[in-house]
Amino acid sequence: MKIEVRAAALDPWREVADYEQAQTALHGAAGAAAVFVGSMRDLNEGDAISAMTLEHYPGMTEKHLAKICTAAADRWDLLDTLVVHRVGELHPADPIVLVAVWSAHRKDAFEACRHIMEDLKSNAPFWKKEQLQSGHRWVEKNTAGY
Amino acid sequence: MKIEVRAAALDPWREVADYEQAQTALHGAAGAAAVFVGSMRDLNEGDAISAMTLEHYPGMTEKHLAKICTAAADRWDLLDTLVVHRVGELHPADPIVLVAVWSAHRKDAFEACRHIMEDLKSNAPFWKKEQLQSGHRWVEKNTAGY
Amino acid sequence: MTVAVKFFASLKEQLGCDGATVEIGEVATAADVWLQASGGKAMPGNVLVAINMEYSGQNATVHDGDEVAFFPPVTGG
Amino acid sequence: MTVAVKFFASLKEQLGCDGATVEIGEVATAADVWLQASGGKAMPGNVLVAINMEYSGQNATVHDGDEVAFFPPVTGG
Repeated sequence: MKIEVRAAALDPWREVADYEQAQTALHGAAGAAAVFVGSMRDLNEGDAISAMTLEHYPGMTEKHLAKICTAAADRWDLLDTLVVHRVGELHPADPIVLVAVWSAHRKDAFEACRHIMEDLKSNAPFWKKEQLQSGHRWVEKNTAGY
Repeated sequence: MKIEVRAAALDPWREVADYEQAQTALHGAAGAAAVFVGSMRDLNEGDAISAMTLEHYPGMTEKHLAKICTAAADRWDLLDTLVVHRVGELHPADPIVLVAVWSAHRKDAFEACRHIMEDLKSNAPFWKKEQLQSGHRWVEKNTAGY
Repeated sequence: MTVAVKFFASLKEQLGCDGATVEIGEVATAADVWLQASGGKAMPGNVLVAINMEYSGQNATVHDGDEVAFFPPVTGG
Repeated sequence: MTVAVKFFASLKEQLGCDGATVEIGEVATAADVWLQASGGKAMPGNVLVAINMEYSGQNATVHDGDEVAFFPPVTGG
């Protein structure tokens, strides 16, 4: 299991490929990998967004993400989990979050990946501030995931 | 939308990265990418599997996969879909199938990705023959996905 | 009329044949095509049928020039 | 006793402060800490509270040396 909050740019597919390659216990055991990547859109609530700043609560964020992944591993039959989340300044199309889950079977991988993502959006202490032409605004709530 | 049945090796994360990079309409519009990769396990129903041969029905397979993806695009709000499936001889840990779905929002991406994968497993004309120490056997049914 | 028949996977192995061109009377169903192409064998209960690459029932009518495929339950993904 | 207070995101901007060290009586809740750290402002209804990086209620008891954080609804992912 790996959890990372990162200020540097994220190349999510490279990240998944490198992690999977390094975790040799997955090879031949993981029949299923379910991956979610959330990226920055250039539009939100009808307004053009030129940039975004992601703030977090250092320490609590990592602790909470680890708790989410551990809870998922208790509930589903998982082989490994990787979560990487950006903080700092982002621009449209930049990847924000990566959640990857490996399991022997697809049901567990799909369900755990979605659950981790929803739990992260609902509870992990991150905050988005959007840069609009007219100034900035804090995002007040996330869109529904189910 | 891209559908491919491929006899050559599949590097799924590279495939997703290259496709996403090339589809410039996704950049800034796709807030969500949901990806599933199914890989060959070295164990099935308690037996060690050393290799597998994937047969398909050329023509019908591609046609049916396109139909599945089009049906998903009618049901969910999707920006793009990529499906690549291996045929031929595979070995443990080799990726078999890649399903990637892009959408503005995560709900559509998650649900469509899982649905496409289930429809593919239930209906797309592929057949697996496993190589065991004691000879070979055809896989008779898939494990449940829900 | 003439139809092209295809067999796949375990069915192909059991019949020792991956396909055939079959001459059959003008009014025929997929099941009739099976009987003629398989040399009168009973069709296993789990066999799937596709006509011109679309899933069909065994009792679907076949037309001249059709491609009729028979195969076991699919196991891709 | 002494507690460390942290404010995040829009709350930090509204209060013009990212945190403080607060001296408070021996029996205190997170809500008491808020009142003292915010200079007596009413706590907005949607504010979340964490004590030592675990979510807590406003009425949870605070102990000497605790870190008490206040922040708006989270919007990551």
